[in-house]
Amino acid sequence: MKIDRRCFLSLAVGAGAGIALSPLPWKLTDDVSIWSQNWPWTPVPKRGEAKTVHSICTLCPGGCGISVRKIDDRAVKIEGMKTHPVNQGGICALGLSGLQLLYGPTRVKGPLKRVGDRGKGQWMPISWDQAIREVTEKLAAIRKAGRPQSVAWISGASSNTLNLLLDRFSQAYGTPNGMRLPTLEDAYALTVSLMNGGKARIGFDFEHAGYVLSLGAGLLDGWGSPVRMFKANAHWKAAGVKLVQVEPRLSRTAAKADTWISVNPGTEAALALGMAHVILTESLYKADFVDSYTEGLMEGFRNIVLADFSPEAVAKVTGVDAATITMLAREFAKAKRPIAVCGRGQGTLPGSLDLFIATHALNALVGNLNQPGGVWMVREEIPSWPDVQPDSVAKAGLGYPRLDGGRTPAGISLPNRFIQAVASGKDYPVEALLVVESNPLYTLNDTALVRQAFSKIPFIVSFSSFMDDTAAWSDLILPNPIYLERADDVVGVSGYPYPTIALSQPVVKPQCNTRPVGDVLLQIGKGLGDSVATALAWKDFNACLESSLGERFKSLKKAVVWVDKGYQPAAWDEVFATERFSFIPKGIAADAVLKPVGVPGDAGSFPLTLMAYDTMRLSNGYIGNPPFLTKILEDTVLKQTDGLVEINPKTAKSLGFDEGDRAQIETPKGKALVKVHLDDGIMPGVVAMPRGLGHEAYDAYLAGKGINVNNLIASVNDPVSGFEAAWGIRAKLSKA
Amino acid sequence: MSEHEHMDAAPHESEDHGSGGMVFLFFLIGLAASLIVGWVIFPKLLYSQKNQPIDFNHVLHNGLVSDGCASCHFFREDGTFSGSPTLAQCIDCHSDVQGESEEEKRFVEEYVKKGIEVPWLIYARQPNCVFFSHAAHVKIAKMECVTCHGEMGETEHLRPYEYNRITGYSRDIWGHNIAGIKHHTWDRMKMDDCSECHQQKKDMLGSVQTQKEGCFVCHK
Amino acid sequence: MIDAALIPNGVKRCSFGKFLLGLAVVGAVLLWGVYAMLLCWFKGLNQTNMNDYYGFALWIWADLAVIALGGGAFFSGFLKYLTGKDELKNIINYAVLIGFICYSSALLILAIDVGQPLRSWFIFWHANVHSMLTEVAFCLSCYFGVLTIEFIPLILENRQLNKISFFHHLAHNMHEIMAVFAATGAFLSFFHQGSLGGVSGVLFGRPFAYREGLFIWPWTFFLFTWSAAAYGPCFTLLITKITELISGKKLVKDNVIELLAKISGWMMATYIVAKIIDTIYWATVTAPSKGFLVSDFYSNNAFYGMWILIAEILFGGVVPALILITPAGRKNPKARTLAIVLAVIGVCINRWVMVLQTMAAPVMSFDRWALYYPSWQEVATTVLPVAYGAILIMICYRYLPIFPQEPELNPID
Amino acid sequence: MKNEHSHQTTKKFGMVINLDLCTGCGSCMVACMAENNVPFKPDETDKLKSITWMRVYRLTNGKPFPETDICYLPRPCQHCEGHEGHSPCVSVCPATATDYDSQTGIVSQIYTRCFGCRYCMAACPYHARYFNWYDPVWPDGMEKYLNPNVSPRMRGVVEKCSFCYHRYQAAKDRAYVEGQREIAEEDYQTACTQACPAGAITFGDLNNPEHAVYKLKQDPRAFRLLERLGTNPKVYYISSKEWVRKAGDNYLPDEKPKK
Repeated sequence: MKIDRRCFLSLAVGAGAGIALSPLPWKLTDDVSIWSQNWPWTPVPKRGEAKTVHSICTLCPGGCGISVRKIDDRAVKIEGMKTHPVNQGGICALGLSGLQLLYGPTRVKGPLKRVGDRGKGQWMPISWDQAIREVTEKLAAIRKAGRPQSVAWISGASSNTLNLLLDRFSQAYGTPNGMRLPTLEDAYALTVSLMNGGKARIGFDFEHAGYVLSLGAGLLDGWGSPVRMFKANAHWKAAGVKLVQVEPRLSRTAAKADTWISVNPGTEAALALGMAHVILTESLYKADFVDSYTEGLMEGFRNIVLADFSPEAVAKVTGVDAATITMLAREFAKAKRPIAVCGRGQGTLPGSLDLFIATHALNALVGNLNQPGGVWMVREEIPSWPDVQPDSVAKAGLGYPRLDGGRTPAGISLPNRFIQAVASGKDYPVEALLVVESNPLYTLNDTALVRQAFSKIPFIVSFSSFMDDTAAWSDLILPNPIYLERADDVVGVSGYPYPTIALSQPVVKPQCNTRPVGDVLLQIGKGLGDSVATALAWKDFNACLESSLGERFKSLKKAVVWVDKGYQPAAWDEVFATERFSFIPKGIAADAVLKPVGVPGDAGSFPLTLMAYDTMRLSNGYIGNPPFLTKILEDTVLKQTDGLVEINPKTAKSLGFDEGDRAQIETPKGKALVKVHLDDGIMPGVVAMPRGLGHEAYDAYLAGKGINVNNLIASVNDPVSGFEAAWGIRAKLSKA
Repeated sequence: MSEHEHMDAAPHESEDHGSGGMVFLFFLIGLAASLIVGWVIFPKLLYSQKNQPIDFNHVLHNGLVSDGCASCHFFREDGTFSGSPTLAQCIDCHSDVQGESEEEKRFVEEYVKKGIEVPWLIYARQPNCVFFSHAAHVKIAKMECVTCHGEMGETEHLRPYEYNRITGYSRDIWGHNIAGIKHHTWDRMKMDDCSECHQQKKDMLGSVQTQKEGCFVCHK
Repeated sequence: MIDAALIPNGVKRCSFGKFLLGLAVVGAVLLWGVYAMLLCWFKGLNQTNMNDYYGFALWIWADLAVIALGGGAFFSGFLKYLTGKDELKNIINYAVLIGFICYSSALLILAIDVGQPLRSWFIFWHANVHSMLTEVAFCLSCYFGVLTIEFIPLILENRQLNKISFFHHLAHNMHEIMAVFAATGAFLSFFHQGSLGGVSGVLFGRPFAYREGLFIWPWTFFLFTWSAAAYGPCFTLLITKITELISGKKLVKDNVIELLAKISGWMMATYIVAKIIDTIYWATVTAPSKGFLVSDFYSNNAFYGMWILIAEILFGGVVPALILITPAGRKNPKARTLAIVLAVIGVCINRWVMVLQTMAAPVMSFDRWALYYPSWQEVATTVLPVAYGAILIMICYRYLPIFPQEPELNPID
Repeated sequence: MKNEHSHQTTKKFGMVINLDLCTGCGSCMVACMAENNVPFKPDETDKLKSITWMRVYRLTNGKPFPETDICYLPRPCQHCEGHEGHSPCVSVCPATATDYDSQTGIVSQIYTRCFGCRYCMAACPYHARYFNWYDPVWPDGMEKYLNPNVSPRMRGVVEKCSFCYHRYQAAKDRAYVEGQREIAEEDYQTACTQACPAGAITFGDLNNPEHAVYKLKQDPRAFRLLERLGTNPKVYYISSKEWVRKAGDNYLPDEKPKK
């Protein structure tokens, strides 16, 4: 008996047999595959009790109601609030992405103090006490030195009460330089006060209109209250209401319109006046309104229109043939309840006054003001606060003219002129700037100039919730909770004809170490003492809200929104009896008010025209584009980190460009590397880039993607209103 | 499959006989050893144990509540099942220490007072890919809790929670018998055990591929 | 030579050092492939250039191609054992070896190609009988088993192993029943070669690939089997030729080569006729019924032009077939080799087109052509089997009596 | 499970999308991603590697400026019925990871069964199926918003639109505790339908005359994508533009679409 090779062989065979007969290999195979089904690095959402919290979305002026689905204390989904009259359950892509802002990586987790040079991104976390102390001491010092006017603030806040509080603060502190970023709302408010007379918000009764003429307004690209506009459009399609879009580019609005009038860029006003010409000569205008409630028609308006805006003349300017203009004019004038509307793209910038005057004049000609299915004057009545009693220092400060030349304190702000003034260093210097819910370093035209102005301001405080371009350039960040974590009131909905007051309230507890701007402002006020402390004597911002909303405050906490659906705009003889409707605003030379704003740059060295356009898939304001929105951007707009510029194939061919070619776009304001995208939907000779890309700050999901078109566009002041009136700039495209 | 077969090259049979027994013995040794490894040692290695954060006496509580299991494990209004209770439910009675049980004392001090939810280990927790509707089974099919959860209500202590080291599954899913043999309906809760029942819903077998119920009925 | 004892009787081999050097060179390529393979397994398929339009790409093509080329094994086996073409005994060992390499490679590539290799056994456990891929998986693995069984006796022929009586007899007995395996192999091959054709043929959502057919089997099912039988032997001949060139020896007598070439030629001729009929029917009946002109599939893109169809059918089918069925053609070594090379390219193009052009051609009228190029990881993992095959051939050629005629053709004086 | 749901009628859930109303705003895409835990990467500009169960295509009539016209077309999974439930993708899946449920008409995808062979993607002419080329990664903290009713997918498997089946499950559970068996039309709506600000999407049971989709699908302007392939989809489109309806399928130069 000896142990040989074969013994070990059989030992192995036995072992093999035994293993095969045991669960080991089979269970193991199964378990390993189950492991691959439950990889520990793939997250498993926690289960829990579901509930829904209603609030208001304040990411844009749309004022939609939202219903946030929660699992225990996590918000898991934002949906449109079914019972909200404005959006009726619908919701836009940005609103849906809100939770990515809430839980996103760009949040500023707590108060930060800059160390190292500006914009270098080196920060030191500090306590709230220190943060507030530093601001208070700075402001106190400036005030003590008797230069309160050298403190300025820029606010993009949608919260009515917060803006009132800011105004109140500047009055009590003594600075005329409070700045709210103006939009088409302000341009329209000005138009209304100039033509209708009186102070009012403009509202469009689109749901009852019979014909809609949009002069460059991106009605379906985010204009006004986007979801409401989508619903209105759906209604138009069902009711056979005609939508005419006047625009050089086949925007989504143009694509959905029944007629797309491709007009030369910047000549929409001319087209409107050309139509007015036809309406006047063919006396298609609404006589009973025009004759009895208007003035200045015969004199100024008619003369100019008849003299300079014959269809033929307008055809030359606009590139739209005279016949079409005449046809449009007749259609418009003969239609039931026609509405003419303007405000380029989303109307995030106010734009030139002539277009607003011309557009509003059309509405007046057909007498569709304060009529069902027309253009309304709307007012929200809210209790006013007792006046501020400025002390001597404040009085002195308020005595100074505003740097932007605008009216003090709360009238119209002209940040474009403010920036120009600060940059030029004329007038008096700005020693401190408070930036509230806005990103001027990104959203204002000619960002280079903005940067230059900012570099002259020694102390910049940002209240941003995110590390945005401006926050990254500031000295101190006092992060505000975002709209889902705080209470705010929203008074009025952009373009909505019914008085609306809504209360946005916290749906989750704050995710970061943040404090509402309002609270911080009140604390600073207390710290400053004097008339500031007395003027800002509320215990916290909620108390402010309560005092500015009055008894509505409680009911809104439950209902979220109050809408006066029964609202009737004032009748003609109420509005225009004493102060009549004026086609040409009093005290302004007729030719001046109807003169189009030119486009900077000479056609010789810059043969093309660059236009910035707005899209629902790009948030272009204070809110940076969330990952979901960037994900659904077409690859014809953004490819890797390259921004694409839209160009007509004809033009591209003449310049020797093919789809996707690299190019350098140059304007009088700067140059940038881009790729070209050939698109038949854009007028030859025009190139377009979207607003909302090219951020320098934010996170890996947004930073450094594409080009900020505002870098390339010059700031142009409207000669009459002083508003930012730039709609484009001359440009050239060269191989790169 | 080469064709040229040189039989002559064949070597002679090995001379030494009798080692056949030896060979067989070695075979048996190998067989026995590996069987032990596979059936005894492997399961020990595969599963690990955890104790519940707090012991719990189902019998005791069952005696005090009116509505049996449903008093603490109830349906929410939206049709979802609440599962194991949260502090909110316990707090009514246990805001302060009731009896002299050490465990209860610990519960009140470490969880109730601090307001921390008890991280119960769920024996019957199905993996995340499974959608299980308690409503469909309890309300519609009128099934007893026991059918799947066993005699949980009869226990005075919580048994240790066993889980698979590789998959992280509770052992109750594969069953405590390593061979997966089951004597009661609740011994095992793998997919086949569910389909045993689901197979009987003749008019619900909609899946064109499997002639069973649609996969989405139980999967998410 | 240190390994002299292992080298078969009556043949001469290069020095062991030279052999090792060769192994090292090919081994380096192999390691490169293994590295890429590990990348794909651990980092996932994002290592490839595949995308949602190219769910199937280089790898699936490689699979289809090697299996078609490996078809030489089953078909030669079929010819020798079932139709009694006895001369083929002189090349069948090599055919089996090549087949074994091709099929093991295919399985390896599949294991890399799936997104969840650890679950790939679901294809057997949760098999869906409607899926062509299920059929492929089953027949493929079964036939691979058969090939292994056919391959074992060959290994046992090694001089040392053969001294062990157990192995000796095992080998001997296996030879006795080899016909059974050959038959099984032929049967299985018919189905998996066919089902591989079915894989794209059944895609009724993809008019470029879709073919009508017989019962559940689209015409591509039969075309693939036929083409594998036709082109497989050519690959065997090609590799034999290459081996002869490298070893600098004549290893198989011309009559054997010519016989296989002739059979392959006639198979090819019949296949290409069928293929042409199929193409015409598809172009004039099937595709138009879905709203497509055949030109839609060959235009408006940078790569897939009519040329590829011509290359496949004319130069990859008609020409080699004509050369091989004419005695003059197949007897002329140059012409024969040309035909063989063309044929191998031809069948590869066919498999390429059936996989990748199917993915590339848009179906929705508003969709666009999607072109793709493989990432280096894909290339490396595709080269991996080639290197592995080369190494296996080197070892087998050195230590096993693969070519029965070698001693006779190359006597050692 | 003992008692038979004999009264249960088989459903056939489907969609009708009115392209005249769709503005291409992208709400449906985002609503879907937010509802179904669809991951995102820092760079999503490679649209061939970007998971969007719902994808909005941009169709153009190919005419030069200013005759150019565009139309946006949202494309969820079409939940093809094919011939007797043999939809293109379902019939090819080797591991039965996807199936056609004749009870609901929904094509399911079971991520834990799928082993990532991608044959179904090759089979789908609509490109409605997406492969997880990467591990899904949410920036730190963002996994908080994940929906527990939908299981996140792991790398290496195929995923696609499920018609928000989990919402159907939830609706049934709610009905069950209320002692109901059947659910109402509004109780089960997909995330995209609910979100669409234009109200362009209508969802419901195509078999049920009470449901809006039942009437809408009979609209003379209604069509389905690639009907000629025999995929027999359950998503209908409505467009008053002839060129759009023609773009919905393939036609030989001399052919005209029926509608």
